[in-house]
Amino acid sequence: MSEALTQVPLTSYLLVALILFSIGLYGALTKRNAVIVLLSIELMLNAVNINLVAFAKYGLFPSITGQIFSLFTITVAAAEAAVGLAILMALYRNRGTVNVDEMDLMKR
Amino acid sequence: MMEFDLQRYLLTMIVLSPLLGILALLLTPRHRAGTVKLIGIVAAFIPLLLSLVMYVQFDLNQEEMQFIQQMEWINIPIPLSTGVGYLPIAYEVGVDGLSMPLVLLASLIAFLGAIASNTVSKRWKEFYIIYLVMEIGLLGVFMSLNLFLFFIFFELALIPMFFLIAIWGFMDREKAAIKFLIYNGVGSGIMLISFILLFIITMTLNIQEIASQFTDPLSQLNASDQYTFVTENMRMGLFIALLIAFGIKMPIVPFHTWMLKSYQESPFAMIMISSGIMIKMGAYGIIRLGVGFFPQWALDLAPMLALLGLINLLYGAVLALVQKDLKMVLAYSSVSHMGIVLLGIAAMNEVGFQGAIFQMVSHGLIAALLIYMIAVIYERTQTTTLRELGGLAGQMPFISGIFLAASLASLGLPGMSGFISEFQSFLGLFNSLPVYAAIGTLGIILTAVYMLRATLQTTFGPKQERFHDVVDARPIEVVPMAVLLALVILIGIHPAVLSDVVRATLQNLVPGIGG
Amino acid sequence: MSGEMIAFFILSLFTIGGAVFMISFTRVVHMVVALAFTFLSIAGLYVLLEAEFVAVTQVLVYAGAVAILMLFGIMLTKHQEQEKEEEKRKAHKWLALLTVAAFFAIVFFTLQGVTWDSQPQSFAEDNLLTIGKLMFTEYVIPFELVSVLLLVALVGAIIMARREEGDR
Amino acid sequence: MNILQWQWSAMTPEFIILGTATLLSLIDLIMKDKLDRRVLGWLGLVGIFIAGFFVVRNLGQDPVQIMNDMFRLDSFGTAFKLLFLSGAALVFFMSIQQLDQREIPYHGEFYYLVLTGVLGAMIMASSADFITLFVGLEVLSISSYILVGTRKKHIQSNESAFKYAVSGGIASAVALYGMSFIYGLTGSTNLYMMGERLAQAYQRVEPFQYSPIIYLGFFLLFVGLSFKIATVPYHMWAPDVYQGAPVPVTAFLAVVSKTAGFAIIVRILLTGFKDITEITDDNRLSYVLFDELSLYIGVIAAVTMIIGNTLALRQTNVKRMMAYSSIAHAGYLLIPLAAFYIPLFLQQMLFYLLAYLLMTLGAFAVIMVVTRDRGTEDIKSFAGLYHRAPWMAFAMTIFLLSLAGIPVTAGFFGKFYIFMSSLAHGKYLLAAIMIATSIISYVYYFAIIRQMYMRPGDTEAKMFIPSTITIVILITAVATVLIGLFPGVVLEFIVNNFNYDLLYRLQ
Amino acid sequence: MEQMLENAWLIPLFPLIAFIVLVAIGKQLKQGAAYIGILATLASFVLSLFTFFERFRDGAETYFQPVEWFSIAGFDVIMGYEITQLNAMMLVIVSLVSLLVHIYSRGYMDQDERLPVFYQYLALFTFSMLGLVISPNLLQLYIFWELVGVCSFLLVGFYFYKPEARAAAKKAFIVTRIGDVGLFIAIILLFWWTGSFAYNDIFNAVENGNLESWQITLAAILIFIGAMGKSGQFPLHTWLPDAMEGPTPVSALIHAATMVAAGVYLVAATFDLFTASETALTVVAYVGGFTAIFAASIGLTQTDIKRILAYSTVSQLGYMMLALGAAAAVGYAASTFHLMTHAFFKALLFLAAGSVIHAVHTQDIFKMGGLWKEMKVTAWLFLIGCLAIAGIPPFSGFWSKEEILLAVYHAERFDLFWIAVITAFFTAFYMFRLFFVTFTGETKLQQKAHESPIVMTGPMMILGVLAVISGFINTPWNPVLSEWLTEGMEGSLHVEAPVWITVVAVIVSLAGIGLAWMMYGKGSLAQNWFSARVPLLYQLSYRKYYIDEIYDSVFVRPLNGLGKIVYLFDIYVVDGLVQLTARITGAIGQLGARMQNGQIQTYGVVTMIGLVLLIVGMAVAGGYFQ
Repeated sequence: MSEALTQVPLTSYLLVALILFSIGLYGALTKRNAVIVLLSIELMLNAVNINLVAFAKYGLFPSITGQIFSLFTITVAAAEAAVGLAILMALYRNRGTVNVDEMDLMKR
Repeated sequence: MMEFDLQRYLLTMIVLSPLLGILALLLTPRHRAGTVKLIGIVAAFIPLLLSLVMYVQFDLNQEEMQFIQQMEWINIPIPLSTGVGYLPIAYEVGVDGLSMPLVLLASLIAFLGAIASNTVSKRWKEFYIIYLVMEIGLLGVFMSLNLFLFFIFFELALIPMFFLIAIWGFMDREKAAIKFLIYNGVGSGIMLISFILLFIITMTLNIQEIASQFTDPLSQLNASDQYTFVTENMRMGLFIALLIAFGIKMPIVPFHTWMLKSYQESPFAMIMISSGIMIKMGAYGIIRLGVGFFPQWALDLAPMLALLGLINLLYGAVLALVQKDLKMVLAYSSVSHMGIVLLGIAAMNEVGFQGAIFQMVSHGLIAALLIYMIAVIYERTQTTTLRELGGLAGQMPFISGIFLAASLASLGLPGMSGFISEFQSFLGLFNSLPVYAAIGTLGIILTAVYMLRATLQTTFGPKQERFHDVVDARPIEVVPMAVLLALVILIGIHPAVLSDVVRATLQNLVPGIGG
Repeated sequence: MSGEMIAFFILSLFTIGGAVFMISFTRVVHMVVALAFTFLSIAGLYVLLEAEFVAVTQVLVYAGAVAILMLFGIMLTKHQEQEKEEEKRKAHKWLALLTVAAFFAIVFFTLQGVTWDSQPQSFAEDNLLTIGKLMFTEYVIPFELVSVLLLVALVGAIIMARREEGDR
Repeated sequence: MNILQWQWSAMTPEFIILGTATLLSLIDLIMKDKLDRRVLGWLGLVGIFIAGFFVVRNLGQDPVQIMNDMFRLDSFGTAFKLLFLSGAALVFFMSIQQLDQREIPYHGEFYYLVLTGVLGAMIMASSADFITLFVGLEVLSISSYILVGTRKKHIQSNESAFKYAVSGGIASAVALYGMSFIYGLTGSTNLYMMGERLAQAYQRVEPFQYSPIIYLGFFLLFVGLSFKIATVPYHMWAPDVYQGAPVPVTAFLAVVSKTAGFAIIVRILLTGFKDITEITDDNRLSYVLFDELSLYIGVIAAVTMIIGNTLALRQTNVKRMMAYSSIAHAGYLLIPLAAFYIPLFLQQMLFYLLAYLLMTLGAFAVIMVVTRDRGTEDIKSFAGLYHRAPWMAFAMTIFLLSLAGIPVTAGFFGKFYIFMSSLAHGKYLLAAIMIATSIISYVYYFAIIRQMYMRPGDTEAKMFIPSTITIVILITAVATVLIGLFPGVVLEFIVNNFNYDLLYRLQ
Repeated sequence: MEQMLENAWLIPLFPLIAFIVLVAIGKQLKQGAAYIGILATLASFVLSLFTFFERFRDGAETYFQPVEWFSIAGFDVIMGYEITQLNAMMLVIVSLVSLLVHIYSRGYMDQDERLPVFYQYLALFTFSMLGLVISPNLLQLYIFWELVGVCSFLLVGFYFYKPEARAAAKKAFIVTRIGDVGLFIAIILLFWWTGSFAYNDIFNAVENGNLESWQITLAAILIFIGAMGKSGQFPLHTWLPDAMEGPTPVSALIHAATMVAAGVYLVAATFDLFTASETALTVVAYVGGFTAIFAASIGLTQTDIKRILAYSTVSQLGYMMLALGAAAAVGYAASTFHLMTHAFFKALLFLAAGSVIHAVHTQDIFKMGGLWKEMKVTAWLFLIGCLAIAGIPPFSGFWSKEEILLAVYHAERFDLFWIAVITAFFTAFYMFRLFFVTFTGETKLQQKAHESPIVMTGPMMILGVLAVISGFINTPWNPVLSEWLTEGMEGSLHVEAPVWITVVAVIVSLAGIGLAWMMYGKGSLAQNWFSARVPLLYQLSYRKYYIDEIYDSVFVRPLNGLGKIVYLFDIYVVDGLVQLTARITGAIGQLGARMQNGQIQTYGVVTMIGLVLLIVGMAVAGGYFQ
């Protein structure tokens, strides 16, 4: 039990990650500004990274693989963000808006 | 040696012979309407000719399938404990006394339908190509010995029908075609479900093998281990599923509404095909597959079948009584007449089955004739509404005479095929379910009432000025009328042409019922 | 209570706080700044978890590149400063909130119900070295693939964002 | 082990595709802007064919793995690679003569992005490591985002690209979140290791009961990946994106991308989760997790089929209709997973995917010609097609019949086969829904047929059909019918060449 | 001469050949078509005569020639022909009357351009009727039974352009078909009970007691229902008067002499079955009796010459049924005897009436009058017919009617006896009412009527002779016919009956004639003497007891109403359910489409809801996350 006081329990990291993920998800689902939506997705990916890194240390089978995985995730997330933003640029140029809720030319 | 080969390949030749016509049509320039139509008609004649050869060569005393041809087709890999095994789906065709008359009927009606389509006024090249594709399906259904093949031929008949209705029909044709398609799609779907279940249970798709597995108490179902558990409920479920699947096609009330719409909107030749052959595919399916696989359940559910038959018979008749349109009268009349087929099946004895088969053939001929007559009348008067018709006997005595003869045949006048089949169906049913049969006889009266109402309204009555200049039958039109009426009368006065064919097979079929 | 605990507590607070601010701010630039703060705090958490290299990368990529990129994005696009609320949007927001809350609850209770039976491993020594070795041996295929991915992203970003002739 | 000791030749097809993509991008850079980019397409095609050649050469080879299953050459992957490459080749054929300079300003990029997409898909099919699989997925995704948006001047194209990117981002995050939990339980990203350790974790009892985490991880992962195959609940982006994307890209998404989604899902399920087993009372090996999950996958499949087919009924835009149709087909394809039965599974799925590839690409090829000619994507653009291009209309009819599952077509037998397995497993309801929705689908497929044959068009002029498109239509139509007639040949090929070697870890 | 019986199948063959020839080339022959029909019928008649004499004089055995027809499920259906006493006699009657009508029609139908068609139908009818008569089994009988029905239908509707003819034809067919169904059921039941359709097998089964009594009764009554339809017995009589829309020769042949007698013939032919069931016989007797008096009472007030004769026919057929049912073997003999005499005098009456109509072009007797002078021959012959039917000695009707009365009295069915007597009175009255109104008094016609040509009067004269003399074949002191007919039958033919019966019968008839004379001949009694006093009864009789109206409102309208209701059901419920299914499918699509609002964030929310639902479902079903 005393260990528990000196060492941050895994669940705490997981909860932080969960909260971040949920906030990110909420942001991605509600924010009107497309840039913020992209950012929210980044937040979700960050939550995943916290999970991975925490598991790398405290998981059932700790290994450094988790850290490596998180590095790949970061890279990919960055690339995705860049491409997302580029697409948003193109859209903005044609449409003049970055509001997500105005993007409903195609529906039903 | 030659003989042997013919025996073996005859059915395949019949079923594929429309392809010749299709090829010829593809090579014919579109604008030459006369040539195109001629090729179409000739192409439809070839299967008829070959079917006649089949009729002549048919061995009356053989109980088993004849003209069998089997060919490997698809092997479905399945896992076995020893490795990969294959379930064969074979190309298997053959006919017996039950299917042979229907093959003949199909080729005949298809040929006459091709003649009746002579009046097609647009896109005749496509018409005949699609028509011939459909004929392949129609012929194949009756001769396939494999459920998979059966299903494919079934669909091969339905899809072209969709096009034929939707392109060459009357005003509301597309809706009618879609309704036709969806309804029959549902039927096919249920059919597919039951086929596959049968396949899973018996591990074969061969109709005879399935039948023997289900009916022969000595044979164990050789299904793989997981699926041996075939409860009685499952058998009943399968029987009812088959009944519904084919009931939609047949049609059994309340699945009949597709037929009304397609009667109203289809070109006449298509109604000929539809009521002459297609709805017989349903009845054939019920006998061959429903009763053939589950004779015990068919026997147990015979009262239900009889009840369905009665409903069909009386419901159709009562409705035919109040229709304002000649075509609708015929539509409901078909519903009513198929009820007699059901009654014959419900009798569950040799007589009843013979009655049902007779009724299938007989109604095929009579309905085709009646519709052809309506087509001929419509071509002259441009209407099928009863109120607008009347007094046609004056201007066209010949057509009216044949029309009258056809409707008399339809209402079961002795000397024509309708009587023989009705009599046998009722004869059979009176033995097993006399009360149902007694109620059913009401149908005989009602049939007379509505047929005469419609026919007399059309042909009798004061002459009308509008129809002053209509002409009587043309020579080409006489052919279908004469052929059909002659056959109706032939079966009526010499039923042995059909009963001899059916006899051996029925003797084989009925012991399976075990009672 | 150990120092690690305290550090974790503070860092989580910053992390979550930044995220919450991001959600609740109305000015877009503020949002980005709040998020950058979160990213930095996360890097702190990584340090706590003995993942120094990941922490460094986090700072460089997220707090650096991504945040700046997004700022550029915001600068380059005209946007309404205020988020206007419409009735429809409101309903949508509530529904989204409810859904996210339900999701949160489920995962939360799942995690709460689990006791982790683990032997923590220390990566404090040679963290970078281990990662580097693995990267170029076992993970060389995904590593190279990531380069393809970056190339694609590069090309894509260029052709999507490039100003064409005739653009406004 | 030295890095060079691995049998890198197993990756030859991937290298070729990568090399071709790089080559194309370089040539594109060097080439003058004014020059015709078609040559790039032909070059790409050559690359695809060479890669295809090497994939075919790999047929029947023993499985090979590189670096602890980072890359796995097994027959499962080979099968999917054949599908990807043939899909990509047909997409190339479709595009070469039909790309409109104004619409897609970047031909060169189009070609090599398709190639990188294929590369990602190939990696997704032939790796047994989460990280590699994930990176492969992202390569495909990002290539697709850009491809969707290549009609830069086209608002709908921009919009659908953005929607696609955002949806894809969320999906990736969700899937990764699920992966992270699974990683937490197993400490490895290797699927085989994962499988073993998950099985152990599953067996653990209170207070160390980890099965909830397994389920949580599984569902997160599955929903995240279902984005790629566009099934419920992650299907809603598909109509919007398919509608906005240029036709070849739509075809690419509908075929290659979706097939890749199935590849990754099946691989993860079959290697990562298959070890969770127990011995039942009657001494049989039971895949506990699959048995439990099959219900949920069945529900997903059922809802997908219903949603896809009923919504398609209302569509007037052909591409959108095809999007819903592809959703419905994804539902059909999930049934083998729901009625999970290992020995039959691969045949069913591969056969149906092949049939789906042929009929969908064929249909899109026709749609491409027609919508381009009429300048509208409305279903009315098909009016009178029969009079303008009878053979094309006929081919389209074949594709539609196949999509609707009517004999004698590949689509019919594919459905028949899947249907058979679902009934064999007592999934009667699922089978019934499959049949019912198939019948619903008749209505909208036949709506196009009605337009083609029964409605007069505005014009009777002969339609110009580029020769490459003719090739596509011809190949797909003939193959659809031939495979429908002789499915046994294909099945035999599948049985002989593809097996379940993905199940076993290589030493 | 044995060959004659063996070759009896030739008898119906000639008319069949005539029919086929007429169908083939009738149109080209024009009016010459008649001669083919006449020749064929003549041949049949001659052969019938030979057959009859062979049977009658040489006492040949019943001859039966079986022919296999087809097999129903292993059972071979036998067709063939059989010559018994009864059908030997019927052959002669049918072919004779048919021949005479054929000849007569040549004159009557001369102006009609569809004469070949008419002769086609006549030939077909003759064939069918002869076939019916020589059938050795019920199934074959039923086949010809229906064929004669169709011929009747065709001939009634010969003037197809007249709406009344159309309605009458339809009615004739449908009403008789109701009866036919009874016969149809009877045949089938008997087949299953006895294993055969043949009369002999059935009779043997009855005799051997193989059948329960209820089975016999049921079968007999069902057969009788068939007979009721054909013979116009109440309540299936309504078609017969309407059938008078057909050409008059047809009425003479079909609706007086032959086809309508087929019902009586059927009961007589299956008489062994009836005698085994008291109940069935009683039913036959009472239905017959009621029909006799009922139809006669309607005949009293009708004004259409052919309808009066039609009701008279119905009444006389009832008489025959009464005799069959009431008095066993004696009744059988009397009934068949009356069948024969009736065939002659009723055919005569119809032909004579036809001659009148031919001359005056109206059928309303009150528009005629005073024809005696203009149409001497016809008038005389008509008078003979009237006297015969009224039962005035020595005309044929007297002998047969007396035979019936005696038989009924002998059987101690006194109620039926008095009914028969009253009917005799009615008959005498309305026949002579008809005669007096038509032939005596002042003419009410505009133009002068001419006597018919010899081709028409010739046949009438032959029938006239027969109407006079045919009774002598079976006088009480020398019942040649009866004895011959009942040869081998059980029951004594010896009837001890008081003489007063004969006297009463004659007096009653004379009274009827007298009353008619007073009212319509001399005029000493006002014509509306009755109608003024009992207007209700008069109206009832005049309107035929409103039977048609009752049928219309009890059967026809409800059936149509039912049809319309069921049609609505079909459209709105049966098809409605189908439409509903389609709607529901559409509604699901609609619902899905509403979610598909183009908002990417909505999509995300839906996805997450799906995810949550999946996990919750797992949790609930799998019991996790407690």
